[in-house]
Amino acid sequence: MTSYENSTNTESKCIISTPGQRLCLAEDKYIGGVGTYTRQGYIMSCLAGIVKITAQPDKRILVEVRSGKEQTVVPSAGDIVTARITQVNPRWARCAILCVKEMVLAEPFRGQLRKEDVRATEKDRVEMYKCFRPNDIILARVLSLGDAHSYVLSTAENELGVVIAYSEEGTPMVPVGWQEMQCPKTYVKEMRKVAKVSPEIISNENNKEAAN
Amino acid sequence: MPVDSRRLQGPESAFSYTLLEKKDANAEESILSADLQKMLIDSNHVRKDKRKPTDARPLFLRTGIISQAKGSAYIEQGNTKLVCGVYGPREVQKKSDFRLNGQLFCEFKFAPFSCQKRRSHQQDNEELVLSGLLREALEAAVCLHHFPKAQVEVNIMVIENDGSPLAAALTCASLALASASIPMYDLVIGAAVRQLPKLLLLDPTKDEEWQPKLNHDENNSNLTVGFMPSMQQICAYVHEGVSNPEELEQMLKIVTEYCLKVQPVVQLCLKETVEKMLASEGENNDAE
Amino acid sequence: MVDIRLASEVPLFDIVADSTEPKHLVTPGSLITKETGFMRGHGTYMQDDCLYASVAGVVERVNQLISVRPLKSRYHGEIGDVVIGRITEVSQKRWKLDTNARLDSVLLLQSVNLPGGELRRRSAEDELSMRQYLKEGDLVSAEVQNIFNDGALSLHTRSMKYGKLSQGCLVKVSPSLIRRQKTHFHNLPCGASIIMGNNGFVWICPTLHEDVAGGFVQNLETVPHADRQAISRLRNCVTALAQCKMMLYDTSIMHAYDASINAGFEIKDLLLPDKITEIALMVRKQFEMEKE
Amino acid sequence: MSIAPQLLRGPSLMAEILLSEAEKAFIHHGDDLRCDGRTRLDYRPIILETGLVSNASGSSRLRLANSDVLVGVKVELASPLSEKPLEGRLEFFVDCSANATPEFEGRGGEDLANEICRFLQMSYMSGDTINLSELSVLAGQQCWVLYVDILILECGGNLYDTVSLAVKSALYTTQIPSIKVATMDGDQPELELSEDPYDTKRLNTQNVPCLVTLMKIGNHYLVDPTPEEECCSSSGVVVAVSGSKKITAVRKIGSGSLHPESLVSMLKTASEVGAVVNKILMKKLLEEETAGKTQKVGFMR
Repeated sequence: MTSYENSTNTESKCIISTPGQRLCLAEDKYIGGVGTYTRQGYIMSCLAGIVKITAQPDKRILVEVRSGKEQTVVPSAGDIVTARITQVNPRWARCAILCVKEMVLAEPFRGQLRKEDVRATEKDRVEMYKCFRPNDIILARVLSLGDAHSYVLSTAENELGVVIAYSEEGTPMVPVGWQEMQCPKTYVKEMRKVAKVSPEIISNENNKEAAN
Repeated sequence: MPVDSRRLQGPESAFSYTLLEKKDANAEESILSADLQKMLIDSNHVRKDKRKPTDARPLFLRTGIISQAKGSAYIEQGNTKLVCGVYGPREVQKKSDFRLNGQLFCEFKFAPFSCQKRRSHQQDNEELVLSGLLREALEAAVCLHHFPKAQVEVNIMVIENDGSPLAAALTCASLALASASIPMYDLVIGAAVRQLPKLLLLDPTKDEEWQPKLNHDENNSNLTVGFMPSMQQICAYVHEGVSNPEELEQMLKIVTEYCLKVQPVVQLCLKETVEKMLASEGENNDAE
Repeated sequence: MVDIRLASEVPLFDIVADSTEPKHLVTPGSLITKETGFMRGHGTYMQDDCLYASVAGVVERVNQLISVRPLKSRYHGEIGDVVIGRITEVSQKRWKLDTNARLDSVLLLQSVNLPGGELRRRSAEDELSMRQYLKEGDLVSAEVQNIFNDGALSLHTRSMKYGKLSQGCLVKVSPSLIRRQKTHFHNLPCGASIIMGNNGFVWICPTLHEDVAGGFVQNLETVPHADRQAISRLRNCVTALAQCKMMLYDTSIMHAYDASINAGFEIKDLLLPDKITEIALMVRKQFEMEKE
Repeated sequence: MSIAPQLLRGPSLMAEILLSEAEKAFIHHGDDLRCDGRTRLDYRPIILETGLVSNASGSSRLRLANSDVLVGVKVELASPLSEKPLEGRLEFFVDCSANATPEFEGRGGEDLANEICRFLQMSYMSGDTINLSELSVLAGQQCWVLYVDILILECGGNLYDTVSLAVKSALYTTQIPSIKVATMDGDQPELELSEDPYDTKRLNTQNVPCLVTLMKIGNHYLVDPTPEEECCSSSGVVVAVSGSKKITAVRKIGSGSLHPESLVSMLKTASEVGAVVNKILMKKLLEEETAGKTQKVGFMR
């Protein structure tokens, strides 16, 4: 790291950059990460935040800018998102995307889950009503940006699908297999495309629920 | 013009009493520029508010003025005061507005009491045009591809207008966007300059701003520029009045020089914002 | 630099067009025939056993089928036509294209040759990466494969000569001005290629080489100045002929091109109304001479 | 991350059209030879006719390639604005009718119309362009208001320039009736219209500005952009240039940005081009006037 412009508080360990500020030369040694862009051979900051420098395993140096606030996020292809089902019909389910990765969105984005993207195997035998009900909370992966209406989502992975669902009676159900969930009060079983959730994700989800 | 029935409308024939003020109205309409210059500046080249021609008014910036918004900023440039709030990125609702790139939505509004003449609650023509100028300027600075299919809203409310509102709005909006951590290629600094036949006045007040008047014998104009200091690019440029290209070049130079002086001020304000945020985060962590 | 002329100085373009009146012109509602035994074609309707026209145009008869060809219409596709279309939408398993037809035309994912040869299996990934092959705004040359019940055209590009178009210049003319020919792809001697889409979209580009066409790659290198000149001149010749309602095909375009060079016109001169009529007249004269 | 900001933006100026990357590249690489053979500073041919609308005090129709604009000026008496008792005024109204392009349907063209309108107003405001005190009839009480209605018949790019040329032509032909102020009994002044319908005066339009749009494409800029060229460009300037080569208003358009140096050079070029356009337009208007009553071509073609 050679040049900092106007970086007055070098003594206080962290360096704060502002948009348009030159961070360093865009050489082989440095990689521009989140919050940066490259222009005229320099890595520049595009956020107001703290400059974070981390050495990569391959000995290159990753330069990032992290703003104190939550990052500006919108869903992008490949992201895992948390969504609430809003509408189900035989061909697709509509949902409202609530979180992208770990970050809670201030406002939901619309998503669509097509029948053929519900699971990876036996795609033809999927019945939407036996997979999702309105108000279910699902984990899904963003396949593409889709069209003007919505993002295209997929649950065709073991770890993806319904994580929180309420029985008809209104209690949160417990998964009893990858296609069924059961109400702990009435013992009624309902069909769902259940996500195989590893323990740490569950705790995460609970936190999120609490936050909401 | 649709009338909002929920608001109290004044009678149509009402007009500002200031028009009745006894002034040399007739004289002012057709004064020569030499006289005009004398009105605005005394023999020692000092302006009415004790500034030199190339001095700007004191600048005051603050972020986080609106707690609900993603980012916000307040600017005070002399008596020109305005607030900017940034929301989003949120989903674009109308299908017809769909674009793969991110979009900006800007609203520029004068408070009804912000000018000498009362402003209407509805956006008037001038405000619409100012909104458009603001959007076009900020679009050049914001990394729109970071939020495809979504839009960021930028709202400007002018609380008090004492000249150069667009220039102040540009600086304020870029500060608000940066404090909302919306990725930007560069900050935008706004600045205005008034051209008198033989003199340039930086950062004009309302009285110093160019007004369309009759029979000026020489060139007279007003220029507002939005400048991205690190990229050395102009993202807004509005000129009204009569000038030669050479004069415009001179005006542009003065304005960009001023913008370069403002840049560190805005940067400092942003740094303080980030520091404050870090401090409060630290406290939260300690509490836990 | 600037050419302003008064409306009274501008010649009428239609003085050039063939002045022989077409034989059987009808307007909507005019009686075509009272005789029975004819089949009702496009642009006609039957009432009280009489056949009436429903559009303004020329009556055409093929055996027992009577139809009216409208004077001005959008592209009315036929199977096997060569068309040029612009992608307007990427949706599931298909692209939608603007081909100047009444409805958006469709290019199915299965009707294109994806890189990797004929035998390549189409996977779900292909469906998601459709935008990588063709995205909104891209131009393709294609052939009409099928016409759906609602009249929308289904296209295919399963031949090396069809596919994504690279650098060049698109001119839109009325489809009726394009003469049907054996081939609609021409490498012209002036150093440029032209694709005359039956739908009235004419594509002018640097000379196409057989081996490169048909892919999804766009060549973004700078086109040499000489090629550019040829393309610009051709473009202006095509618009000039189209403005004078002259039929467009390789010979007429080359005649116009040669005439404009022989007359010593600069390329931009061909935008001027008087030069346009002059060129059109010269082309007509050329044809008349060839006839004799 | 390293994409230049300019390449990421579409146009925001007017009716959007789609172009492929290759077509854009083709336009970008044009080396002072544009797709239609023009050099960077060439206009497309312009066709002009004035005096087509008999009920208007002045009118003109101007066609620049596919952009077609009809302007009618109506002269009316009104009381002057309280801020400016000694002046008449010009009121512009642009109508982007749905006939021009389907995208203007409903409120679609409103923003564009507003922008053009406001910019015209801006460029006509300074005292250098038109002498508004000529329009005063009776100080503080009566003045002429020129309603300039601009109808966009067809939209084929470069609307600013087309509209401004048409407006200037219409104002050139505008006839303002002679009016006399007869004082009755010393207190109530009365207006008396001249009985001779040919007793009219005309405005001095020598200095009325023409708008010159310069769009930046790559490292160069060009005048009179086609819709395709507008689509390739992210920024440009509209410059109002008066007959005396002075600049009376400037606005940056588009969502891109410009380097100060190129901006200055654009302003200089615009003022040169504007002066030439102004001169040729005035020459043609004079020519049409002196030719006297020729057959009007009108809309039948």
